[in-house]
Parts: sequence; structure tokens; C-alpha cells
Amino acid sequence: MGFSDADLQAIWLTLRLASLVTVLLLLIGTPIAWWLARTRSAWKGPVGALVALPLVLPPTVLGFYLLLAMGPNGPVGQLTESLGLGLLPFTFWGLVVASVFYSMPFVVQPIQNAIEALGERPLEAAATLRAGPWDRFLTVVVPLARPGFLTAAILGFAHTVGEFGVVLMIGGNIPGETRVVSVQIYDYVEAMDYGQAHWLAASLVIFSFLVLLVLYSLNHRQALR
Amino acid sequence: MPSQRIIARFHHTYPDFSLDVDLDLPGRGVTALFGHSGSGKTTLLRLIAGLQHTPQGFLSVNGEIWQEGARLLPTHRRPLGYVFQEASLFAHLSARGNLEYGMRRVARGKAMDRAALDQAIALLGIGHLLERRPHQLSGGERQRVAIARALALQPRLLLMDEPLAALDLARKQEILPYLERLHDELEIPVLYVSHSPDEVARLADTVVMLERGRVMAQGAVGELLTRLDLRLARAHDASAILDGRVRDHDPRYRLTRIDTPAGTLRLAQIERAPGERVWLRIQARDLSLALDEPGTSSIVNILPARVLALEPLEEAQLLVKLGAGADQATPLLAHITRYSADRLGLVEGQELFAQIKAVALME
Amino acid sequence: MMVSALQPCAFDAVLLSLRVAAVTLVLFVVSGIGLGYLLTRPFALRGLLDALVSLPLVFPPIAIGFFLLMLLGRHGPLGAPLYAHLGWELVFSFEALVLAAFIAGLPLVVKPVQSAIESSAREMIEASYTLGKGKLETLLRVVIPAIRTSLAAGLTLAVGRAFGEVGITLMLGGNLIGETETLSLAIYNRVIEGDSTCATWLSLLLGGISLSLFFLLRRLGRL
Amino acid sequence: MQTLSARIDFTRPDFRLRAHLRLPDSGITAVLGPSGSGKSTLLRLLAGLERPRAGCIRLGEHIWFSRAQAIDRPPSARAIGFMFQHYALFPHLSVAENIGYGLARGRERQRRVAEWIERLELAGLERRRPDALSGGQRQRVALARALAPRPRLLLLDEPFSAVDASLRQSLRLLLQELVSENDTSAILVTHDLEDARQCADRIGVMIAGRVRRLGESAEVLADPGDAEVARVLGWPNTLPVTQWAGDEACGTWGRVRLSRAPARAHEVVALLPDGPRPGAREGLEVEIAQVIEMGAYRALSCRLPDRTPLRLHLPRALPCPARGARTRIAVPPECVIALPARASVRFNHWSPHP
Repeated sequence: MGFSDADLQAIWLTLRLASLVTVLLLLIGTPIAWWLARTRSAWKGPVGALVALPLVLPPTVLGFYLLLAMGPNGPVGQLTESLGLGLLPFTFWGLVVASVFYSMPFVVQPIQNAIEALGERPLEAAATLRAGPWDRFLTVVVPLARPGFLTAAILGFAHTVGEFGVVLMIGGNIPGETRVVSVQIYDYVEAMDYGQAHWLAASLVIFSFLVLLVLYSLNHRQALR
Repeated sequence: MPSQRIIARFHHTYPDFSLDVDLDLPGRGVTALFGHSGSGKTTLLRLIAGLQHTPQGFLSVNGEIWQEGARLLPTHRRPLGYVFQEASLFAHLSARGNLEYGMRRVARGKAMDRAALDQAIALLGIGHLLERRPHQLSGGERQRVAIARALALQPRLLLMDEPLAALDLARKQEILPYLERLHDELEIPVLYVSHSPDEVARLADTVVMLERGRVMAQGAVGELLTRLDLRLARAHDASAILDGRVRDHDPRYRLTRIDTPAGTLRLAQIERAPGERVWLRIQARDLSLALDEPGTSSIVNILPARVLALEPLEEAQLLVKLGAGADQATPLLAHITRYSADRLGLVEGQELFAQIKAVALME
Repeated sequence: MMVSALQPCAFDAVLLSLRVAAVTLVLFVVSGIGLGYLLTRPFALRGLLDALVSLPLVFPPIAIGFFLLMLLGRHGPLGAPLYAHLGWELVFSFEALVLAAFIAGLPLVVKPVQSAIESSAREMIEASYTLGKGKLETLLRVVIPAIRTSLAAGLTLAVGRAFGEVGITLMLGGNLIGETETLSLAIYNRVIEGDSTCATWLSLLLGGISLSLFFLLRRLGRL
Repeated sequence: MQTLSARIDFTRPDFRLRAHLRLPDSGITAVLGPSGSGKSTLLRLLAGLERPRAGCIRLGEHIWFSRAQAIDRPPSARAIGFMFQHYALFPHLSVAENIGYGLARGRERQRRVAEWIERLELAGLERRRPDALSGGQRQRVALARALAPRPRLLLLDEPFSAVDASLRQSLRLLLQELVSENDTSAILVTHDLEDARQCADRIGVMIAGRVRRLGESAEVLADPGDAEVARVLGWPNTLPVTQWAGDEACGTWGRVRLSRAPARAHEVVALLPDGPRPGAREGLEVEIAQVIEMGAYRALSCRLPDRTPLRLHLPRALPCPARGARTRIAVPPECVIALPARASVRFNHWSPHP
């Protein structure tokens, strides 16, 4: 017994989804984390809270509201329709949007922690050595906070791969479009096809184990706080 | 040239303290910003570096305006070098990488000034450390690299924020000679923040004393360290600093005689040549007073002096400022108890004898 | 008014989720302090235990749920003897829901407690001993007060997770309406059934619970 | 007299500590040693935070640990005060509560806490939590907390390492005063020779798990006993001796004369850095590797013919050879001290001078 075509399709879809979401999260999350780590603005509290919300908000609740917002009567849905993009729920892009929301804190927090741990001093030293703002970010912050960025990328990726609740709400179960590995396993269990489910679940577990291994060897304290 | 000055005016109220300074400092030599912690000396240095801002202020360095009102030059455009209290080297770069970080940016794509780099490396004696990472350096070595990193930029103003405070005594002794060399060899003005009278006396030409965000006094080193109205004189380790010259050695008793403006003092033999200039420090608690010249005493240094001022200290203590020497004007300080002051019947203008229990050579 | 609106659609689910949360909260307090402390002590299999507790942080819930189902099911290596000797079937029961919520939330309590003890309490415990205090007094007067913020924050996060858990719950509990349908699953079920009014009410309720936990966390300074 | 006597054998997989020492009931003993030499472990063993494999620890009549009698008093029953490197203040308790933690409840406690607050100049901070204190204040609270229960023995584990140098000096003085005021004795573990020089009555030197030298400070500083201890105490020049010719020591680095022949043929001679002078007709042959200006004197790093480094202090008034120069160094015999490479470890019995 091995992977069926449907399985391979699900695996490919999952990897595509997780990679895309990770890249998007690093692009969106880094400036947010930078700002949160350094600002003294009154908005820091509310914005930080908004980013962290998915940590406690159940995935079905988050999924439900995203569904409403992206649906034909929701503001996002009306926007995408007027732009000629159609509706997002039950599409790959719908999954991407939902996953970005759901995995945001797992990316923002490690980067924010790393930048906060860095403190003001290396940046001040760089400024007295004639480095401008961008220069300081690229030549001081990025190399010194690299473990934080790495942790963020790995956690973001792993969470997107494992996420189930939000996917179920937004994605439905369309082969090749929204049927990710988690959903595929669920389907097999529903159909009492435990053998096939074993294969997929085992490969998912091995994958996650490798992720965990990398994380532990990187920095076990920082990663699992 | 009149523009060879550093003019700094900052007035700003922070939540917990207010800064109000108006300074006109010499455009060369070492100026110490001296005060207790919380006196605002570091804040002032950071304002000069542009690491902190006040909404209003004025700053010009040797004719170049760095801040005028709310308009200011960002830190990375100011031609300065800054040495932090802890070395603040970049952990991801080697010592060489750290040195070259700023130089590349000064050169802007053109060739770096290798000569300046080599000179800074030689001045601080770090040639053998260049390939090491900061964590492979000792505290003293890190600080030397940090100083070289600032110097290699050939700044027009060097700012140093207590560069020795984080180091233990042995490391301090390791770095001080290098700082003295900077003092002797550098052409550029240096602002040096410190709370250690020893460092100030040893390194600075001019002292600015700050207290609670205000300038209490400004002037030459020897003059300021004994001024009674300044808080420093009341400190536990208050002392007078004397500028002296070695007169001769007495091999029989292994003593060295040193001429100072306060009189000739004898020290346990020191290894300095006759005629050489030395700095002596006499702590206020090492001075006792007598009305008549003591006949037989184990104390070798006894100077005639006159009481210039009496100042109550906490509880039962008094601070006495004495004038010694030919014109009875060279200041000495003594801490004595109120009890002995009453017993001696001390009043201003009284002539007496200062018995000096210990004299330290400042190294 | 909310209760009356919920009555027809999923009042059972609300009650069930509250019961699950209450039971797991008690389990979290006991095992959070116990495991958190244990994991700071040196012993042979500490690394393994540490890894096991942390697994749900990164492992996909659906996979964990699936393996637990295989392990504890009527024919599973652990489930079979339980069923044969005690007549007790864990899967698709209330206990299964508690187990699912417990496993998902456990690392969120244990990890903060563990790192709080490691970072500061270890030395403080020794300080207390050298000041003449015994083990019990040290636990009550030093360890628990010293880690209380971390503990409270961990508990809040873990209870939040217990309410929201879907993957493991779906696998172990089976999503049996009226029996093992938790609040979180009920939202999904109502959406699938097209009953969006009920789904809206349930989302508001569960979202409200999460938000109050969330603000509790912010008061604790942990978000 | 409450003499502390300890015979300890302690093992961990990668480390063994054996100590046998006796200390009087007053004054400060500084324990110096390279990191990893076991100084902190010794302190923890005395406190009961680690358990010896064998041995006996007693303070006066009180037996704290005895393998033979199966006694192991927990730290709480040892009447010690312990000051931790990072103080380990209780963050959830105020300054007053921290200081009073080790005292029995009651009016007496309030009085004693108030006394300590006044003594250590903490007035006004009673209700503050440790995180609202400065480094020096925290240190004083930790010192007060350790001393408030009137310990018979105060143990301090690198207590000055976390504050900056300016605070260190005043804390050394404070510690000295408190130890004599409270009629207790203290063991101070430190890696800073300056701590030992400035505030210790006795110095102990630990190397690789053994107490290699213990005695009155002046005595230990003047006579380390062997070359390894000399290096811990900051002596720069220790040269191996291959052969003795009467009062002359020879090695691959050259030869030097002592003021008189040592009783035994020791393996090492130490050269004090202050006496030897360059530019002599005869003496040690050196190459000057570096000259560092040190203010009153110049520090010369030299290399002997076999590349062994030699450090000398040269008064500024004297002519100084240039870097890279080859010259000879005249070594006055009183600047040469013969030492065994490693003295055998004896029972470190402190005894008061007659």
C-alpha cells in the first residue's frame, strides 16, 4: 500500500499552501513585529492584541467569521467580487487568507521577541558608525535576530500544515483545490479506511517530528515558550 | 578661532527629571562630564550624539551645526565616534568586522582609509585580536576594540560614556594607559562621562559637574575637585589632588620628597626620576588637625595651613577646607568630628597644622 | 435571551463544553504544577517526557487524534483490554472529550510553569532552605507565589484551547450530536447544515468566552 | 569557639572535590580559584545544598554532616546565611518581607527587620519589590536577609560579580563591617583577587577540586607554597628548573641565582616582576616583545631564549629598551623564589598565630 493519487494531490496542495503562507507571513509579520518591538505608541496594545487573538480564538469561530466576511454578503466578498476575483471561500486563496490570519501570532511573536531581546544598543552603535535606518535593519537586526526569524518560519509552516479547524470551515473539501492532508485523513477515518489514514498520518507525524527536532536543536527554550 | 568650541544648549523636562544645560566647551582636549548617577551626564552625551532628541535645542561642534531648534542631523550623519559603557560590539562580526563596519560607511564605496585603521589598531594594541569574535575577547579587550572602532572613523568629536565603569580594577588598569595615550596623541575634542574622580583627574583637562540635570560648575580639574560647595567634596572619599614634582630620594629611609604647592611631602620611595611630574591625592579622612606644631609624632607630613571654610556634614561630621602653601591658598580637605572641631575651637581664618596620615600617588 | 435563542439549536453542546472545560481545568492545575516541577528535576527519561508533553504544540491535531483513536479504540492495543476487562469504552465518550482537551492544552500550562521554575524559582527554593524553611513551607510561600502569573497565564491559554479544540476532539469524540458535540464542533455542524442563525449565536458565545479569557491574559501581562 | 571543620569527598561524573579544612569563628575567608575549580561547589556542600559522598562537616559541637553517623542536616537546620550570586530575592515579597523571611513570626521579627533596614540604609524602600530596586540596593537586601536570622556562618557565592566596579568597593567595606559587628564568620567565594586582597583575613586557593593553600592573607600572598597556587594569586613569572647548582637554578630559559640555596631542589622558580632590570652585562637573555605604558611604570613583555614569556615592571624613570631589542636582564637574588611545582595537599589547618 502507498499513497494514492488523491493523497499525493493533498500532500502537494498542503506543501504549496504552507510555503506560500510562510513567505507571506514573513513579509507581513516582520514589519508588524518590528513595530511592536520598538514602538511606544498607544496603539501597541490593541495591535499586539489583535495579532495574538488567534492564540485563544477557537478555529471554528475564526473560520466562521472569515466565512461571513468573505461570503457574498461580507465586505471582503463584495470587494473581491467587484474586483472580478470571485468569492474566496472554498478556494485555495481563501485557505491562504485564513491561514495567514490563523498563523500570524506564531510568526510575529518569535520575531518580536528576538528584536526585543536585541535591545536598542546594537542599533545605536550602528547609528554612531554611520549606518542609516535601512542599513541598520539589514546589517544588524537581521543577522543578530536570525534565530528568531528561523523559529518564526518553522512555526508558521508547521502550524499551517497541521491546521484543521479553520480549513474545514473555509475550505470545504475540494480535491486539488482545498483538500489538504488533514482533511484527507479525516475523510479516510469517516470512511473507515484506517490503512490509508495510517499512511498519511504517519507521514504527517514524521514531518512534524523533523520540524520539532530542528526547533529543539536551534533553541529549545526560546521556541517553546 | 572662536568657532573651535562646542556649544550645547538643551532645555527639556522629562517625566522624572529635567535637563537644563547651556554649555560652551573647548573644541579640543578632554572634557569630563562628571556627576552622580541620575545627574543627566549620560542623557547629555546622548543628546549630543543624536541618540536622544529634545524638541528644542542648539548644538554646534567646531562651527558645524548639528541641531538647531527642532531640526537635527540624524546620528548616522554626525561625524562622531561613540564608546558605550559596555563595549556593544556586534556579536555576529569579528573584531576586524566591527572595526570595518563604520569605516566602510564613511568611505561610501571608495577605498577605506587603511592608515587610519592601522593607527587605531596600533594605538589600542589590538593587532593580535582582529580575527576573534566578541565572545572570545575579555571585557578589557572588547572595550579596546570598541574604542578603536570609534577612532578608526576619524571622528571630529569623540564621545565616551563611562567606558571603564563595567570593568573590574585589573581591566581598568589595562585600559587607562591607552586612554592616556589618546589624551596625549589625539587632536580631536573628547567628551568623557564619568563618576570617578580618579579617572577625571587622570584623563581630563576640563570638568563639567552636573547635578540633577544642571551644570553646577565648569573649570580646570585641580581647581574643581576641592571646591567645598560641590557635592563631591562631601563624599566619603573626598580628596584634594596636588600637582607635584619629585625633588629627591633619601636612600637611607627609602623616602621620596615631592614638592607641591602645599609644601614638601615625603612618601615611601617611588620609582620616579627627580624633576618628574606626579599627581598626589590626599583623602579628607586621612587629614587630622593640630593647633600647635606636634613635636614628636609618627606622622612625617605636617603642613602649616589656614582654615578657609567649615561646612557641616551629615550627623557629627564637619568638612574643613584648608589653605596650605606659601600663599595659604592651595586647598586641602579634612573630615573631622564636630567634637574635635569644638575642642580645637575651629574658626575660619585660624592657623593650624595639618597632619597628613597618608598620601597616595595617582597612577 | 441568548439562552432562549440557543435552546433549540445547541444548548447541550454549550453545557458539554463547559463541563469539559471545568474538568480539564482541575486536571491542568494539578498536572501543570506537578509536571512543570518534575521537568526541572534531573531524571532518566526527562527528555522523553518533555518531548511528549510538547508534542501537541507542533504536531497536527488530526494526526494525534487519529493515533489516539487507533490506540484507545475498541480494537486498539490499549482500548481492547480496557473494554474486555472493565467494559469501558473510552472513544466517543465524555472522557474522550476531556482527554482530547487535556492533551491539546497541557503543554500550554506545563511549559510556562517549567520555565518559570527553571529561570528563577530553583535558586529561590535553595535560598528558602538556607533561611531555615522546610519543603512544604517553601512550596507554599515561595514556589507557588513565584510562578503564579505564569501558572495563571498558562491555565487561561489552556482552557481557551480546550474550548476551541477541533481536530483531536473530532477523531476521539466522533462528533455525535447530543453526546459528544462540543461547542466548537457545533458551529461547524450548523454551518454544514446551513443553519447560519444558530451558527452565529454559537460563534458569538464561544467568541465571547475566548475574548474574556483573552482579556484576562492581558491583565496578567502575558499578551 | 565554634570552629568550622570539614572533611569532604564529593563526586560528580566529571568532577571530584576533596577538601579537608578547619576555620576559626571570626573574620572573612576568601576562596579563590580558576572557574571550574569547585569553589562554589564547596560552598554549596557546606550549606547542605549538595551532599558529600563521604566525610564530616561540623561547626563547633554541631555535626551538620557525617557519613559515619548517618547525619545529614538539611540546609534549613544548619544556622547558615547564604548569599547567592544573583541574590535570589523573592520577587513576590517586599524588601521588609524578604529580610524577615528567615525570622519567626511575631513582634520580634518586626523589630529586627526595622533594625536591618536602618543598618543597611534601606529606609523608605521597605514596601518596594526587588524589581524596583537598584543593583546595590538588591545586594544590601540580600545581605540583610542572609544575616537577619543571626547565622553562625555566612556563605557568599560571588556576591560582587553582578554589580559594577564602583559599587564593589563600598560593598566590600560593608561586608567587613557587618561580619565584625555581628560576630560571625564568612566564607567568600570569588574569582577576583582584588576582593581577597581588600577584605579577607584569610585566603584559600582551590585548584581542580582541592584546597591547595589556606592561611592568613598576607602569608598566602607572600608565600603561595607552590607554582600553581602562585599563578592563581597573579604571580606572572614561574619558570621550570631542570637543574640546581648550589644556589643557582638552571633551565632551558637560562640561569638565575637565589639569595641562598633552597632546602630542597624545587622544580620552579618565580621571578618577582618589580626587581629585575634590563640592559645588564650578564643575566637572562631576552627579547622585548611588547612595552606597555602603565603610568608610573612600563610593563615589559619579554621572551626568554626558549620562548617562555617573562613580564617585568620597569619604573618610568629608567631607560627602557625598544620593542624587538635583545638585551640581558639582571635579576637580583632577592627577586627569585623557589617553589615546588605542586605541593602535596596537606590538611589545611588554620591556626592562630601564637
